[in-house]
Amino acid sequence: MEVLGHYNYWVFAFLLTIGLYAVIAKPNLVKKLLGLSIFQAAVFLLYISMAKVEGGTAPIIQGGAGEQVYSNPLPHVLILTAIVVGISTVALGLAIVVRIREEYGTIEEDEIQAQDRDR
Amino acid sequence: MTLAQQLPALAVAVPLITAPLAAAAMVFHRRHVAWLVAATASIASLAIAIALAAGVDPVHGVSYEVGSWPAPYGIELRVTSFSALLLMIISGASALALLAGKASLDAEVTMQRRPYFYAAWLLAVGGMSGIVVSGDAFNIFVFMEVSSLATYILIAGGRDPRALTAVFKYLIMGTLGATFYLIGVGLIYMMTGTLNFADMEARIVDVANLKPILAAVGFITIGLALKAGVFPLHVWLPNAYAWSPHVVTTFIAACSTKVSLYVLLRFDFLVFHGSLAGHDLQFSGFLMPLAVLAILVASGVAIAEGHVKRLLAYSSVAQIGYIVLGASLLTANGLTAAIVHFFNHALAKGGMFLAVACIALRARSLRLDDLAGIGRLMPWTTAALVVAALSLIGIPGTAGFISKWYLVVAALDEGATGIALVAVVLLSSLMAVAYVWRIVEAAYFRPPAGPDLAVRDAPAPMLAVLWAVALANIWFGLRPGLPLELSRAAAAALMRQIQ
Amino acid sequence: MIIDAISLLMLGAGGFFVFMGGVGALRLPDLYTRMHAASLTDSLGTILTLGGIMLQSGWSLATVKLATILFFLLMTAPTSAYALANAALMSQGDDAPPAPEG
Amino acid sequence: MYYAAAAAIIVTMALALIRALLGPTVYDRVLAVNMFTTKTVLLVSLIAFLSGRPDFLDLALAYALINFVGVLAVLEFVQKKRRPRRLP
Amino acid sequence: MDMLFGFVLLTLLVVTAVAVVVTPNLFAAVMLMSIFSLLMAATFFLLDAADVALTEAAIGAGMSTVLFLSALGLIGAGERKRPVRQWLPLSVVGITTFTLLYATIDQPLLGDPAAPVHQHVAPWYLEQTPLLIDMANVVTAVLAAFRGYDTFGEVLVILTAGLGVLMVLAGGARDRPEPERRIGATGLRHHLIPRVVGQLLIPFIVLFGLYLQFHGDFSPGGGFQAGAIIAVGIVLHSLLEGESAGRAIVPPRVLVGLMIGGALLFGLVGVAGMVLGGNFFDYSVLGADPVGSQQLGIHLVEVGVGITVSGTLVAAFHAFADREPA
Repeated sequence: MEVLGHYNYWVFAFLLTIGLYAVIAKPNLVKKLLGLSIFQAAVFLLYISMAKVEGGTAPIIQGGAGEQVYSNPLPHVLILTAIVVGISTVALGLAIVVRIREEYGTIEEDEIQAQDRDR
Repeated sequence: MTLAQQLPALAVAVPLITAPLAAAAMVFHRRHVAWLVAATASIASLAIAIALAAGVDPVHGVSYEVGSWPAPYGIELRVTSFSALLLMIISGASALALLAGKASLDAEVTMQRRPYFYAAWLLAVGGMSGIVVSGDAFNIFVFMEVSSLATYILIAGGRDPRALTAVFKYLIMGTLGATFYLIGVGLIYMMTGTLNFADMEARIVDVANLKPILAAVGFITIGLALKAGVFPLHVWLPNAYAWSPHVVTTFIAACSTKVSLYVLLRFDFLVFHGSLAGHDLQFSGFLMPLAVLAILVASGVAIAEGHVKRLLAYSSVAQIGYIVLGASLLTANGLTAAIVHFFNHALAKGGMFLAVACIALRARSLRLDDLAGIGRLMPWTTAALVVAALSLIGIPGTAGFISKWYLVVAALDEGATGIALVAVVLLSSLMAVAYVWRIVEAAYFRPPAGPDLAVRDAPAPMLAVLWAVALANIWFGLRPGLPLELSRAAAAALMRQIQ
Repeated sequence: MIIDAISLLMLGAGGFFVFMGGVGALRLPDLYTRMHAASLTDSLGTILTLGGIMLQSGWSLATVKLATILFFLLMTAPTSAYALANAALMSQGDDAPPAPEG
Repeated sequence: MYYAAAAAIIVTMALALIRALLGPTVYDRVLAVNMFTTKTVLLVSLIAFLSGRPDFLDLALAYALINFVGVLAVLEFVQKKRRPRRLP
Repeated sequence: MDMLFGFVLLTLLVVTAVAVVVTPNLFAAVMLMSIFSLLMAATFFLLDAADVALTEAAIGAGMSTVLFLSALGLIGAGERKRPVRQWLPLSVVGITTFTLLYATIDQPLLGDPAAPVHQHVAPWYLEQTPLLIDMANVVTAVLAAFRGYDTFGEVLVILTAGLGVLMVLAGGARDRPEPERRIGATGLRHHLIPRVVGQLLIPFIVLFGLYLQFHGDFSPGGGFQAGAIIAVGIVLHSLLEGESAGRAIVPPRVLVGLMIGGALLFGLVGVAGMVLGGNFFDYSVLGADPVGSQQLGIHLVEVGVGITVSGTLVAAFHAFADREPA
């Protein structure tokens, strides 16, 4: 268990990497947005992992339970917030992609750039 | 609570609560009201900002507990001289751009879009104000998202399809930057258990040299540099500035990147610098070379650029370099130069973009070739453009001179490197003369393209605001007064960790 | 005691059917046979698993919620399966398996 | 036995994931997602029961609902792609 | 044992993420993304974050998939394969990963009760919430009261995104007159069984949303989750009966009104605190009893959140679904 105590953080690092790679390297705009979602989800994992307490339970206080341990509520609140930021960004991005597709007829970055140069 | 005590909250609340009202113009079929709401709210914000700037305690700033919860548990607002200065820049740019730009915006933003557009404008103002008054690291992230999303909408609000690709790139890079910032804040929170700046400052000392904190410094710096358009992370900036509606360019060029720079300076100086050993290296080994490169490379690109707005956008990248350069000297004079340049650059570049917006009303396109003889067709507009440009170059007697003067003075304290930096500043000023000259040359020394063009200046309201800004460039060059005082106080506050 | 035994048995059987469904969905040769395996075992596995938990939790709010979940799943799972099969069938007109996406 | 059932469910989730990766048709993937959600519902119910917090069953309920809408959205998407764009 | 499940789920998560990026078909990628969200939600659940798991399921797996699909309906699902410059992305990504792995060296282990995050600030929330606010769900208390100002910002983010989607998709090249636009969007009207079952379920979905909204102080739930679930219910109606029917029950103008109204409600509760002599977002001055006032404030604010979230998500869905493919 000691060895795997950082497993969540390793997964966070890899997910972040995968998402970042898609955002930077993929020319397809929708793929970029999917990568961005993965990228953001990785950060959610970072926060939620640090909130966990061994033997704890969700921070909803049960009456009279005595010495119950609860996980840290603050990162949960922050991530609730961040999830909403994520979908807002994605929704706006999708709307822009739809308009780009209408104007340019493609959603591949290099083809769009080629057209932009001609304008 | 008296009204004066409520001012920090009002600076955020006024634009944010009027924003939904501007959008409500759509629901009630009163689309033309939206501009009025936005302009009124911006002027109110400007009044609040000036009141705050006049009343702020230069040493400790003003603290405000949102929800009356004590500091590390609730969210604290903290207005310092630095934030007051930025509040003035934000609300001032917004108010002037809206007052001047109605004609230009009417031409570029369709009636159907206007309620959304002006709501987004106010959300951008409110979001940026929220960032600069906040004393909580996560709260800054939230308002960064409000202002970024609103800015994307503003940029995409016009008719130019190229704005769509520009804004998509900005959206991707902006979100990456914000998420990097969030990772950094998460790592700091993980090691200190707090999100409040003051608390963080106190607690980070114990864990200062653990690896998550070092990684956090990297992520926060890179993330904010990305959002601030610091070279070489500026690739989203030129197109986003160039293809957005012209008045929007005026507004965002004056304040949006500066807000991210503000957060960067605040984090670096207050949270990291006092506690991390070897943090100097980040400035001398990393940010200063980047700043020098930014100044030289971006000015060079600007000289070769054929489109006025892209030219000015690259000039902005160079000017961001000046700010970073001043900060990276790590002296009170250097910081004063950097901070006063926030204000002076906003005046000069805002004025120039506003003049460009006027020209765009009449000219066929904004390529330099199409601007031939515009100085004779729009004499008043072009003259104001030239005044603002002189300030950008840093001619004595203009606002731009003040910041360059402080920068040179600060650099001369540095010995041999300082001489080299002064040389860079002088060289880049010459380069600024070169790219400004290209505009002047096209405007005054080439014959107008068509014979049938009549002399038609911009509409009177635009011209009035434009000239007010141009004269402000001279006024603040002769009597730097309030901005300089605020900058000095802000620099002293930031330096307190170092001395 | 008997209830415990029954509940454990149901859970075990539920797990088994769920697993079989998974194997079926992976190994069977075409879409319709896979769908067949998945949707049938889905229903049975769900009934058994949730039923097993319900027996364990006795008469409580939890049981009511579990019953609601079961009800929802039993309503929606076959409907989704139907709609899916229908769409797949309509997409090519005859009974050949749908062509891989291009 | 609870853990055996939970393990079986997780293994099945992995199998469904493999099916989703392999395809080969759109419908195979939808089928896999559908299976996957059902398994998530079961898993969450089991864990909620095991950890003695029955109020978390709300979560399972939410998953069940959302899955259904997701599948219908997919169908609508497939239909929209097939439909003639405009009237002749 | 829970730990072990966690490891397996996380491993599946990585596999899914790789698959999302690698697969050339965008539709398949979106399907995989919905699996990714579900896995993420299950992981959050295992990590004791029930509220977050619910939100991720409702928003990530539910609405986000629906939005992606409706956008893909307009842009097509193919991704062209071509060689791209790889050295820059790979080096950026490599440095980032290295930094993050380097950072794990001094990080506290998962679940370590002695970690700094569990020593400062958080214990205060757990101790004081029952006294100051008297609410079982500490997440709701922190979200709506202690950090209510953040949540206000959040509602504005949603509002901004909603307005942005409406503005970006308003006008533009495809703005054709009404009757011509109506042709495509018939929904699933010809599928009898889904239609009947779906119509049967809609009231339950909305009811469940309301339960989450008003039961959020005792169990996982609150405005964000409730708003998303109710939005899912309304979207289901549009899917079944077609766009025009969907727009008939909640017209676009009403949706914009809801978006604005929710945000205004939230903001005005904050301003009420100022007017009544407290600070911005000070709920304690709303009534005579401070604890009761806090609860009143939280409920009002959560209702505002729910209204804005559901209005925005439905409006965004309509904005996409109502368009013709280019």
